[in-house]
Amino acid sequence: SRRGEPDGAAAPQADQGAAAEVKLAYFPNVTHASALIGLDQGLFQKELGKTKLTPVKFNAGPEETAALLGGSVDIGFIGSGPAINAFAKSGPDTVRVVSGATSGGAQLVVRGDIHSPADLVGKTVADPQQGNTQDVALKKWIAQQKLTGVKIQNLDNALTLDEFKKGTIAGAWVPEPWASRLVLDAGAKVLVDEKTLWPGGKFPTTVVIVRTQFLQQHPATVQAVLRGVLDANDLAASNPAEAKAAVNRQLKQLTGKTLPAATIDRAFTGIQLSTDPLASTYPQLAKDQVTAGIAKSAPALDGFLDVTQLNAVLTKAGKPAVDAAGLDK
Amino acid sequence: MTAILEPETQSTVEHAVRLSGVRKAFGTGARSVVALDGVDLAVEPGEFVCLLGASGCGKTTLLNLVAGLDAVSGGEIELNTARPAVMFQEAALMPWLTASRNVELPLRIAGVKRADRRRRTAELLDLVRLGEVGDKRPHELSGGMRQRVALARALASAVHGAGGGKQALLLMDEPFSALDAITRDVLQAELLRVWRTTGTAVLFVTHDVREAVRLGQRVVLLSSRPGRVVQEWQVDRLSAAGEAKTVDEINGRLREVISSHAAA
Amino acid sequence: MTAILEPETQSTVEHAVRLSGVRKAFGTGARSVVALDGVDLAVEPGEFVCLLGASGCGKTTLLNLVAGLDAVSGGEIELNTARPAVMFQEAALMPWLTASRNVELPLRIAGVKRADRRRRTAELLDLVRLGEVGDKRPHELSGGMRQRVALARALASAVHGAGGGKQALLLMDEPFSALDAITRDVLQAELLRVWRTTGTAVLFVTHDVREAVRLGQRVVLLSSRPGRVVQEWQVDRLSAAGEAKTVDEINGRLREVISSHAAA
Amino acid sequence: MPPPDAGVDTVEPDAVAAGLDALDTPDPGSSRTPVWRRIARTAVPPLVTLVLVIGVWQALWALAFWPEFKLPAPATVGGELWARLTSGEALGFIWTSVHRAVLGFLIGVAIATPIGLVVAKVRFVRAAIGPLLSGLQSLPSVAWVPAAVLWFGVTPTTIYVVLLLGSIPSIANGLVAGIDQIPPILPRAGKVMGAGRLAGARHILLPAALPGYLAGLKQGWAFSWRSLMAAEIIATSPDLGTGLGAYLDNGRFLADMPTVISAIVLILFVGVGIELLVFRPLERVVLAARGLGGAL
Amino acid sequence: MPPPDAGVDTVEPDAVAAGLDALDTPDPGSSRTPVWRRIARTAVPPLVTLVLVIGVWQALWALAFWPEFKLPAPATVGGELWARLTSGEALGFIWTSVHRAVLGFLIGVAIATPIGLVVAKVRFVRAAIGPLLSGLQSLPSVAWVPAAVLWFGVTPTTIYVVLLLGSIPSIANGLVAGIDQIPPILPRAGKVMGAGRLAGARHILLPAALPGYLAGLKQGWAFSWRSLMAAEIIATSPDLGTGLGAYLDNGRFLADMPTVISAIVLILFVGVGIELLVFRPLERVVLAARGLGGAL
Ligand SMILES: Nc1ncnc2c1ncn2[C@@H]1O[C@H](COP(=O)(O)OP(=O)(O)OP(=O)(O)O)[C@@H](O)[C@H]1O
Ligand SMILES: Nc1ncnc2c1ncn2[C@@H]1O[C@H](COP(=O)(O)OP(=O)(O)OP(=O)(O)O)[C@@H](O)[C@H]1O
Ligand SMILES: [Mg+2]
Ligand SMILES: [Mg+2]
Repeated sequence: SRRGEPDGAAAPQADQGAAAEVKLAYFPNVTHASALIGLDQGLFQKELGKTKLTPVKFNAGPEETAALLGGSVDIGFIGSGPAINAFAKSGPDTVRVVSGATSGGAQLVVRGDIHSPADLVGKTVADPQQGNTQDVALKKWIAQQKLTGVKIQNLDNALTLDEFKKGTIAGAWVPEPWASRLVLDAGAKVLVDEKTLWPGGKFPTTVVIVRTQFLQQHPATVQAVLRGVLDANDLAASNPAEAKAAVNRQLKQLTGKTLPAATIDRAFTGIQLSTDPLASTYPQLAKDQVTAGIAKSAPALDGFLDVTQLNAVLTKAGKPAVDAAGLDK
Repeated sequence: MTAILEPETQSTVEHAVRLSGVRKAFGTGARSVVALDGVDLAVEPGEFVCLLGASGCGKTTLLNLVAGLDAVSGGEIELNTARPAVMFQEAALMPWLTASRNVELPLRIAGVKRADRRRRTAELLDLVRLGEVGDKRPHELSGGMRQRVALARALASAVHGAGGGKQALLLMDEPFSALDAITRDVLQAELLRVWRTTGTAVLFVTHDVREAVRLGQRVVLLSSRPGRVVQEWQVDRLSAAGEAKTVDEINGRLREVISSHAAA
Repeated sequence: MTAILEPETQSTVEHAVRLSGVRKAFGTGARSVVALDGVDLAVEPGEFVCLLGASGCGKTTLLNLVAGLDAVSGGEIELNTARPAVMFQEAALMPWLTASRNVELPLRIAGVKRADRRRRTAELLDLVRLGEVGDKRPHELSGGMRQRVALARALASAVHGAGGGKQALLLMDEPFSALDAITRDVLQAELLRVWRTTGTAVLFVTHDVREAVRLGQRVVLLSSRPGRVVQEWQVDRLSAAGEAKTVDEINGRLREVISSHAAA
Repeated sequence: MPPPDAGVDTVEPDAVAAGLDALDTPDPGSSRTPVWRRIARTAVPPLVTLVLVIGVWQALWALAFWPEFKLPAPATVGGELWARLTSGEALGFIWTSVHRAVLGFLIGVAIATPIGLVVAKVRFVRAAIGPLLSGLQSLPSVAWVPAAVLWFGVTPTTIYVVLLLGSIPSIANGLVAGIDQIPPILPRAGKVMGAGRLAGARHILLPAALPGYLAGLKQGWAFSWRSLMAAEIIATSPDLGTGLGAYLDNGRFLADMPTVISAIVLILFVGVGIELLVFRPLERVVLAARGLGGAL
Repeated sequence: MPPPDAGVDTVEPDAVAAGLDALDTPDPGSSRTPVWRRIARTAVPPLVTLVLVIGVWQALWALAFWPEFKLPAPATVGGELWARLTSGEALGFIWTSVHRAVLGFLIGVAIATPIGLVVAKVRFVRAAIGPLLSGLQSLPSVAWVPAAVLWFGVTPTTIYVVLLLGSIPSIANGLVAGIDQIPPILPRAGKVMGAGRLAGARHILLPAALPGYLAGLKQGWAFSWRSLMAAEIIATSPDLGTGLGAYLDNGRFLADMPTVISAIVLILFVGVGIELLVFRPLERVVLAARGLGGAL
């Protein structure tokens, strides 16, 4: 016997105009390039005007999910896997995805002596974490290839590089820039580029997620942030050198380290910065969670997307609107 | 626990303590030890009673029962005094407090004002001839010095424990066992002086028969296994010769009691 | 620490222990306490020496120095015996061991075989009249019982401590203070028997002048603040009258010594 | 000297004291009570706590103070737990973790005990590595995991290294504290009985320090267990099996509160179980033999 | 009864014992030594340890036993540390973490002390929540972080909640262990002096349990500090500032060993500093007042 849901969650909130402050979550990671470039160039702040921008750095998806669900951040750049997860746990009254950010940028890279998927049998392949985007992709791929006896090892990306050098793992399904580092620093070769597994070579890697309450109260602020994302993506397209430099500046500032030019160059060829959330891929991603054995049934995605604000921004910028593939209700 | 059957008017002749058929067993089953069984003993208000008995006969146990530190296994203890002041067989000083702080402790607990406390503590330390070592901790004192600190503390507690106009009671377990003959004489005299001025009832355990006869008004002898009162002697105001005779008599009786255990 | 200047042939008349000008101070600076100063004392092999002195005069300190538990601040201690066996003023029993295990401990440490150990332990417990409470722990024993367990342990240690054909030495600090008169008589007799059979030298601290005169061959009186030998009495083979006279004399001297402190 | 200020006797709120006394009145015939009553006396109070906690939780949930995904219903968590228990998975998690923790803890005890002895009794060693021990104790296990994984790979070695680095300083410090509190007369008695360093440690110091040492062991176990959880969370591999830490991390990763709370319940369950089955009885024996331990 | 087996006197390797004795010979005039000598005696042994550790490390590195990325040179780590120290960042990290840890620890002490007292002395409460306390102690902080972040957001509240959940059980358990070891004669003496529950706790139990309690506080501090690190690693936000935990996590995230080791060194430095500046002197005072603590 539970009392009715709290008012805040049930009834839509009134539009309160621009927010006084917006907390923006992101990772110091190449796949979050839009966020890094936007921050570096002050693109978000420019669009936000008086609204105070507070960037919040996370190192991993679960923490960011918890912070979103707990109301500590308002808008977040986040992997598509954790985004589905956060939504599946809480529902459209709590979080919604409002835009894409990055697509592509994950590869299965292997040792030189692996020439075909069958060679992986009996070997160990690493991926970043149980249940994350790459883990699901790897498990699904293994299932499709009907391979048995491939051991999957969850490792921090940084450790994957070391283990690969040591030779304890035969390959790894990792996002950028780690795929590039494995190839360039450790002599790995690409066995599967995840792009090739998706129609049109596009699948969502990073998306923009917003707390529903914030979205309803401050749609103007959300639009401002999305304009910032758009600007960042435009910059990356028009001046890739400056975009890469911006990413490296941010990495240096946040973690004290930069990526070598070769690595960042290769990483940038693997990813695509685009606000298209690639809505049509989500039902497949949800089903893959079942194939990969980390969910018992595919989570329902009704109301997962809300592209109203994105389309408003795109229209104003004279770009084609995106389709929500029916996931917006 | 007052005997409600006695008429109110008799309350002035009430006993300070009365033990009736007191029994105390430690442990249960096969390992059970009956320390006391069927002990009947009464102490009148203001009376000085000395308790004698072989080592291990239950004297300390009896004092603990009277002090309310242990519960009887049978029988009844009637206490018509304020909380008794106790001097344990061990010094039982608080190791983190200096000697004078130890003496002061019962006064602090009783809520006595600071200046008052300090004055009385100094007086009591002088009384046990330890005026100069008040700032030493127990581990820096000799065995006899510790015993004297414990004595001073018990006296502080005795003088302040009596509340609500009730009779005071002082329980002492071999208080002078670690002292040389001269210091002991002095402190015996002091104890008698305190006893006379305050009218406290005293229950005093000792192994020194001579001391018992000299100090007490009455000497009670306990048997062992189980402890029980075997004989009593009135020893108040005895002549020197009477004292010597009683000492011999008590010693003889003690020897009998102990050999009967050996035989049993 | 043997006196290398004496010719080898004299080694049979060597002292068991000799203290020359021994000084012991606790602490430093203003809080320093000089417990002993200029103590000269020798114990012959097989001799029974009783040590008397006011409470806090430094008797325990002296035994600790001889036992090697503390270091002298000055002077020298010459020890020509095996490791001395010590009976402390407190019982100092291991609280986690039963009474018989406590008695057995020095034998275990000395590496005595199990069956042997058990037999001797049982003998010693019987000797102190505690044969029945061997399986009790210290906290289940009365004060006097604990003292007797400590006595049994010290005897176990004395009898086995002597190694390499060396003289034995037994240091005892008020060993009978918590015992009733009868038990004390019995144990005094036992102690004398052990002393005579084993030829152990004994340094015995007590407050009971009568006991000192009865047991010892020599009685040594210490002054206090600082402790120093003030007088010695040869008390071996005295007549009853001689004993009584010596007791009175010692008591008188003790009183003098103590009052001279009070005056100082 | 008549009592002049006899009225100033009570300095504390009597009502509180009386209430506490009532709760605490010793049962005079405690050892004669039948077995079922003694079991009831041990089992009922924890059950009361359990019922209270679940009651408050259920009430909070029913008030809908927080949305379901923040605070799931007790029944939901119960369902998750039940599913894991009936499928036998829970037992697998517990076994994986507990056997590792126990093994590591025992190794830790074996290494830490001599270290503790030496630190406690040798002045120079104490000055040299005493502070380091305390420093190591306050170093979180997660700090070691990356280094250990680099050095030893994702292998059981890594897990044990992290666990030992967590438990050894704690156990050693417990022993040092226990030894520091030994009444000095006991080692002195040992010395005059002829006990040298080793015999003294064996016959006097270790048993005398046992109550404090046991407290240290308890904390050491807690550190072992926590370190193990940290290691399991960070270093996961099919070779290592799924322990409770990995189970917890799965819940955390999926932001799935029922799983997180189930894992917390299972970890607590192990912690409480070890306390009740191992440390409580040990403590009871050790303290009772010394005549200590009032409310045990 | 002449000594029959006097030869069986020595049961231990004498050489070892003699060596240890030499290290440990008490200095007879210890308190008359000049200040500089006493400082030297405290400072030199830890320095010896430090030099030894760095020496072994340098040797291992020079042997190129492991590749550079696994075991960086001491100089590399020194460089990283130096850069952080000179830029003032290191001080910032330390300050952020230490002030939180100290505040949280003090709150923990204030809450845990009454809990410990009640658990130790009230039989029912002990049976009801004693095992729970030990269970909570063995629950890793990382287990709480996700739940706490969900409930309280990435705020200082979360950090303090996690820290308190780590430190309270440990401090309370330390106090319980300390109270259990009090010689029963002392509370009895308090009782006959008229000390009721509160006065008894204040005048007898707490001071008597102090040595054990202090050991518990030390472990409690370790738990506080470790919990804080765990919280800082997971919950990062500009509102919270960058503490040592966040610094460590950055190194971990990048598998950058010099950063990881620098963070470990800084955390150790805080741990050792707190031990030397706070707990060691406290312990010395507490034990010396009781005539305890041989090698201190
Ligand atoms: N806590 C206890 N548990 C078990 N037995 C005990 C306990 N306390 C005392 N006893 C036993 O009770 C008996 C009486 O002990 P008690 O201490 O009262 O003797 P006592 O007359 O004071 O002896 P002493 O003159 O030696 O001090 C002894 O046999 C002792 O072993
Ligand atoms: N550890 C210590 N620190 C400081 N002073 C001490 C210490 N031990 C003993 N003393 C002091 O040394 C003096 C002698 O003490 P000691 O214990 O030797 O006396 P004693 O002759 O055995 O007395 P008693 O007959 O009372 O046992 C006393 O004044 C005492 O305060
Ligand atoms: Mg007694
Ligand atoms: Mg003495």
